[in-house]
Amino acid sequence: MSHTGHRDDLLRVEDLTTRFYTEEGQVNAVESVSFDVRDNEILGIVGESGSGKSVTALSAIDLVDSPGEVTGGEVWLRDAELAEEFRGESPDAVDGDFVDLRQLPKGVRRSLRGPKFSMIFQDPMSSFNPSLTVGEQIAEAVEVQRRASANPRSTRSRTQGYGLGKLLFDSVVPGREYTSDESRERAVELLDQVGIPDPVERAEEYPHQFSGGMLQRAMVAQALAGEPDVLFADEPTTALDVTIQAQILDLLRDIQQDRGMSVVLITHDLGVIARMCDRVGVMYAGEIVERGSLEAVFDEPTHPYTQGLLGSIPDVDDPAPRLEPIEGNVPNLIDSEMPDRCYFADRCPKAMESCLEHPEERAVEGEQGHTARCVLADGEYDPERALDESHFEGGDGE
Amino acid sequence: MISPRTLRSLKRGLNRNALAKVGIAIVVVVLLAAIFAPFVAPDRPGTQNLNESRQPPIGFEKASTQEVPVQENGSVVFEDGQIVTENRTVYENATWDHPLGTDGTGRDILSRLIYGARVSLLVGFLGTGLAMFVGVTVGLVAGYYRGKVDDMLMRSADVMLAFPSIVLAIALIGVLDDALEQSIPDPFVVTGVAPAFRSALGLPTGMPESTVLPGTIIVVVALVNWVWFARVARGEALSLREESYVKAARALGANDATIMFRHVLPNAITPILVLGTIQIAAIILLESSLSFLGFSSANISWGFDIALGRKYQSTAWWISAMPGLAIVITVIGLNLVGDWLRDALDPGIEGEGGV
Amino acid sequence: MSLARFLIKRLLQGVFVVWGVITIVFGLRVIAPGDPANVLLPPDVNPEVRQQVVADLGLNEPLYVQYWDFVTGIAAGVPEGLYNIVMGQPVGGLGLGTSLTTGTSVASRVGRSLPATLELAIMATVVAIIIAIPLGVVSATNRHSGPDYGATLFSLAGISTPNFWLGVMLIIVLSVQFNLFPTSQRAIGVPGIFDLLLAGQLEAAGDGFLTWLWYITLPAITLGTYFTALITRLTRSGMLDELGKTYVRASRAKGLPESLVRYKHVLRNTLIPIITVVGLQLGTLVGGAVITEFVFDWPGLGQVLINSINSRDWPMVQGSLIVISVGFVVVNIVVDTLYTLVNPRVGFD
Amino acid sequence: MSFDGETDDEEYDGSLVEVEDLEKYYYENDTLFDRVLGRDPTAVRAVDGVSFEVQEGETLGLVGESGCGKSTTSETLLGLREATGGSVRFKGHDVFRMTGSERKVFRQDAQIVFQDPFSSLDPRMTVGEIVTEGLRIHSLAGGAERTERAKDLLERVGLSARHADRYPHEFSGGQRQRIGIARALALDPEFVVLDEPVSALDVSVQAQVLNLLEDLQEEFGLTYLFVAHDLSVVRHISDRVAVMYLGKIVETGPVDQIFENPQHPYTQALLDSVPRASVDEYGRRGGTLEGDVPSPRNPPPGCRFHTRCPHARDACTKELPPDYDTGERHEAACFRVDEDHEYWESEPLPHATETGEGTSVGGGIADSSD
Repeated sequence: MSHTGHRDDLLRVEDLTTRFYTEEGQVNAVESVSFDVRDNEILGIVGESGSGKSVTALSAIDLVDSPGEVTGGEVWLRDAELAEEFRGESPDAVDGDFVDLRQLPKGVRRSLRGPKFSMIFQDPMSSFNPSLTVGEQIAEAVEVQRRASANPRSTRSRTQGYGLGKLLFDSVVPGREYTSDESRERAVELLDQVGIPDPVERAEEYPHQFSGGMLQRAMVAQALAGEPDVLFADEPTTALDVTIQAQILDLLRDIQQDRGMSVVLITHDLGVIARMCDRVGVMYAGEIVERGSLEAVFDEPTHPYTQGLLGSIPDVDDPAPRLEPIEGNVPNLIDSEMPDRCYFADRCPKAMESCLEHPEERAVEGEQGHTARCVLADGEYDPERALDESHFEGGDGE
Repeated sequence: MISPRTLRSLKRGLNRNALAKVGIAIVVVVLLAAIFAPFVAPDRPGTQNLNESRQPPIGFEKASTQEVPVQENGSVVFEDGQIVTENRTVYENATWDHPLGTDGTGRDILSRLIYGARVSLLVGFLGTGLAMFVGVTVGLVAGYYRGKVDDMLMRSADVMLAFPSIVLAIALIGVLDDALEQSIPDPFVVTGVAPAFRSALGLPTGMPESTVLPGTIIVVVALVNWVWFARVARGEALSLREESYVKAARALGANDATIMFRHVLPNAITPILVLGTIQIAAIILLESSLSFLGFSSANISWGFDIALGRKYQSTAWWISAMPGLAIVITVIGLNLVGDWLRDALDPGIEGEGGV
Repeated sequence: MSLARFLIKRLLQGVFVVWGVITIVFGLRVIAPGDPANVLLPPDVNPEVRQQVVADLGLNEPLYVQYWDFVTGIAAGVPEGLYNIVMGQPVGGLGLGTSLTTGTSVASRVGRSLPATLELAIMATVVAIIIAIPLGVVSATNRHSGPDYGATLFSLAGISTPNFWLGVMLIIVLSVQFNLFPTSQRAIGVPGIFDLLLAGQLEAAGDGFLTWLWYITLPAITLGTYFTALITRLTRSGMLDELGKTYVRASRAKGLPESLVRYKHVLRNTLIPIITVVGLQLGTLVGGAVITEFVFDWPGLGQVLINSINSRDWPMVQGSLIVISVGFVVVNIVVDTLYTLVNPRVGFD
Repeated sequence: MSFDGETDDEEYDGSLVEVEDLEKYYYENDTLFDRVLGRDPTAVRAVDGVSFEVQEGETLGLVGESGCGKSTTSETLLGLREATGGSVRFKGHDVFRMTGSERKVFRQDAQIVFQDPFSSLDPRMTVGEIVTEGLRIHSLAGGAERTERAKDLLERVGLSARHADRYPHEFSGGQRQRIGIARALALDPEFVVLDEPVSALDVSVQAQVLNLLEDLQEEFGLTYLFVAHDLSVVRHISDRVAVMYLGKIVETGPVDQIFENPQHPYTQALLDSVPRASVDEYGRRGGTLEGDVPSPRNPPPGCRFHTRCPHARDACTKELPPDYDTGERHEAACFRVDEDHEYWESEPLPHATETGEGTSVGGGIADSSD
């Protein structure tokens, strides 16, 4: 399994595929998605609701629970120690310093959450346990790492030396045994680092006593507890007002630069992408349809869907032009109803016969690292061979 | 009223879990038995027949010691003019014309169960219906108008809740006695359809002309349980009035009454119906408890039969056991249907309702 | 302090509910058919004696006066009773009047029978919570497994079984067939643990404990089954509900071990709402106690209530109803306060 | 529809909708028992004295962050919530003191479209019934005619006639908003309140609905009050804009003035925070404002923005700045507009970062973009 990659790649995801087995049928939420995250970089994943961008992140760090399941693909992480540890046991899971996490046991993948990966979510209010103080929950994240580094073997034990009986007792009487004093002090430090005023008092308060912005900062603090290499941020500012959003984006920028950490920023807001990201992946119907540097994707959008997206956003500095929306609706990803043509063909103004077979990811001419899953990447639009509207009339479109 | 989406989620819920199918099967069987009692019951529920008393159900035999004349090589032994007898345990086994055995006075238990189902289901459905009507009206008004109206209505509901339902029921029955007792003629028997059917099959005819319906219990049960409906209806009204389509209707100029009956009630019906099924089950338990304590005026009812059977607890356990099983199976059926409705339609009302 | 204000507010609501209870109880007697005095008088008594008795009972006064005396009697009696208890003197009449059939004061008769009911109710609750919570948790955490199906079926049967029938069958099977347990009434000789504890004779309570336990097992199972089944169902569905929430996914994202997520986070948030439902369902428990006492001839307040209804002994009926309901209101206030204490989201204001 | 039965377009002076000092307070803990405990109910002042007008055929954008009271304003304006104070005049008639028949006419002339596509349509009614409910309430059209009307309303908003007997759950978010718009058009109103109509939609669907709203305005000569928090959407669709903060309007004016030459520091901060979808946005820091929006239960004294304003000074905490006129119907409630106000002499507050240079600071942002 050798493949070309940028020399300072940290995480390479290849053909990641996730299925949800619901009553309505099998939903193909993520369809052989590939992307890579480099050191000290912010990678943007943009897409509308239902495009599978959140599920992609959850799949990468193994947080998809039933009825969802990651059914295919590899997640290569550059980690020399881990590679060393598993080179003997499962040789084909190791390639140089990279290890395919999908082939490692579940306990190992869980132990990576914290020190290697962490994640922040869209709605801070529902991402904290309402009946525990914020300080306690952050101290927990610190404690997990403290116990893990104390004895690596036990990271994969079920209760990490914190007996079930104690847990049951603790669930009734809100004791603090699990978190030690050091981790509570560290939690206050983290609250301070993310710019929360008088952190000592705020640590003793409950989530409902925080404003949206403050609680999002607390969530960032919690995510930094394990000094992660890659921070996944799933729509971190969507639920916030624009002035608070600006504060949080600045915070993420500062933290990423101070700690040289990589961030995967998932959002539907192209403005946020433009302000924060070095490289971008555009997702539609469970697939990455275009991938490249910010300049490449914003200035020379190749895939018609990316062009459509950029065309349908009102510009705060220039009200004049009428918007050119993308007609039709997003497909519902139910496997039985998904055609094997390009998923965007029925809405694409430049659909041609060649779009009837499923397009591969192609490099865009003259653009290193800029790819698109469309024939136009390295081909010309030929009006004679265009498909007219009637071709897709069968569907229940507009 | 029921939108296709509700039907679809009901169907999907049905074929997804087997328990729902079992529940519906039980409820249907019990309902049919209750409705067509005169055709289905093997014997007249009320007629006593002392020499067949305390017969065991199929598959069991009853040991009883009896005076039996001593016999030597075929002939009875006499001793100074008296037949010599001795006590020997005689095993009477069940017969098919009393599949579930007979009670203390020889009445067929299965027929009494079938007729008993009528009383229980009638009290269950009518009681729930009455409680639903009162409770939903009160709850909707309280939830929709909020403020003082809500405070006042809900405080009075709290007072009702202060009495455990069985305690309040007993007190009310003590007061009302059986002023509202009705006896409803049985259409099948009166029109002669049932007797003709039975005589054709050679089954004993002369089924009861009418069923005694404990009107008092229905009113009492409704008085006790309307509070649960009020609470659910109030909760629904409180949340539904904030929905945009209610505000849109107001913006279109609809008045309160139209909004309540065209928008709030239809959307509140689902959780109310789910609570309804659970309440029918709870009310059947309550009715059988009341008749067990001797507070029901119905002449045939499961609870009362269980009380009657207590005298024979050491000799004929089945007299009390069988009606109890009938209650448990019926209530399990109703609860399963309630769970199915709740899971398919509205998982919101866990923990409401109770005996 | 907002806790004090919350308590005052709840107590005020409680007083309002108690006033409502008293009014309903009084109303019950008024609409009852027949003349309440007949209980004392043989049908052929001559009119003057009837006049005299009616006057003594104050039944000749206009209704609102009777009502006023009744309410003020209780309003004065209860605080006075509390004061006596604090001072260790006999409790006194609490304004509940005297029993028509026995002539003794209603309060003392109710007071004597209350501990037996409390024993039953508390034993049933303890049994329920010890069995139901773990069962609910186990069945929620390993779904579609043996224990899950077992717990579901048990809880379904539990809430569908009328407790009087369960009691009767337990007697038939365990007492009559296998005579493991006493068939009925708590023998006079058997010490009421509660009475002894209340009276402070710890040592007597100690050695009488085993026989008491032997007698109370069947009634406690009869009363506790419905409650256990209900709490199992609530714990299971509450747990499943919480497990689907975002903060669980966020906790796992932190790398927390699954058992910590499940017990420290999820179980705690599952138990909080169950407290209120338990409070609400206590009514069913007390109701069940009345029936269980009837089945097992257990000398509790339920027995007193049923007998006094059958014998039309109105003061006793009124007294027992009021004590049961007021007790229920007090328990609900305690449960509400507990809920607010445990649940940081709900402040006291 | 005319109010008092005369000709259709009877004269009224002033603009179609005039809002004067509108107030809407919510009272907490004022149940029976709180009164008994002698606790006075605390007032949440969601809308605290708001005044603006909407000219006929115009689109007024009402913009502000969550909790500023813009949605409450729009609903109180239509009488869907009971106003605590102030007045609203529609075609010269006071909305809060209307007789039964006047109210009936007002309901036909003024309509509303809501934000959340999933709660704005009654799940129990078919789309045809939803769209023509107004006709049924005002008994304007009978059975067949009403179904006909339903069909062409659906066609007009870009759906097809055969959708009439479907149920809301069978439609996407964008389609549901179209149905909500069709419902609002059924009584052919003159004034439509659009309460964040596209905020819940994806970008591509948002553009479809915005184009539809613009076409309908042209075709039916509609007047819009467009409530939103997304500044680029507001700029695209509005003719005039009012910016709200914590229950009050801080700046009003023609759209180009507000976006090119913002006078109030809050408007400037808002414009500065918005991330632009273009490459030269990369790396720009937008977080000029500190802290969180204060709670409307006890708003800060004087100018409510002083706790977060980068130019805040002592004077700002003393009294509420009036609406200074800054040219062609452009007003801003900030002392900085008035050169000789004693604001310039008073001490900057501790959190104020920028020193006060020049009168209007707005120009900087706008002209940097090409």
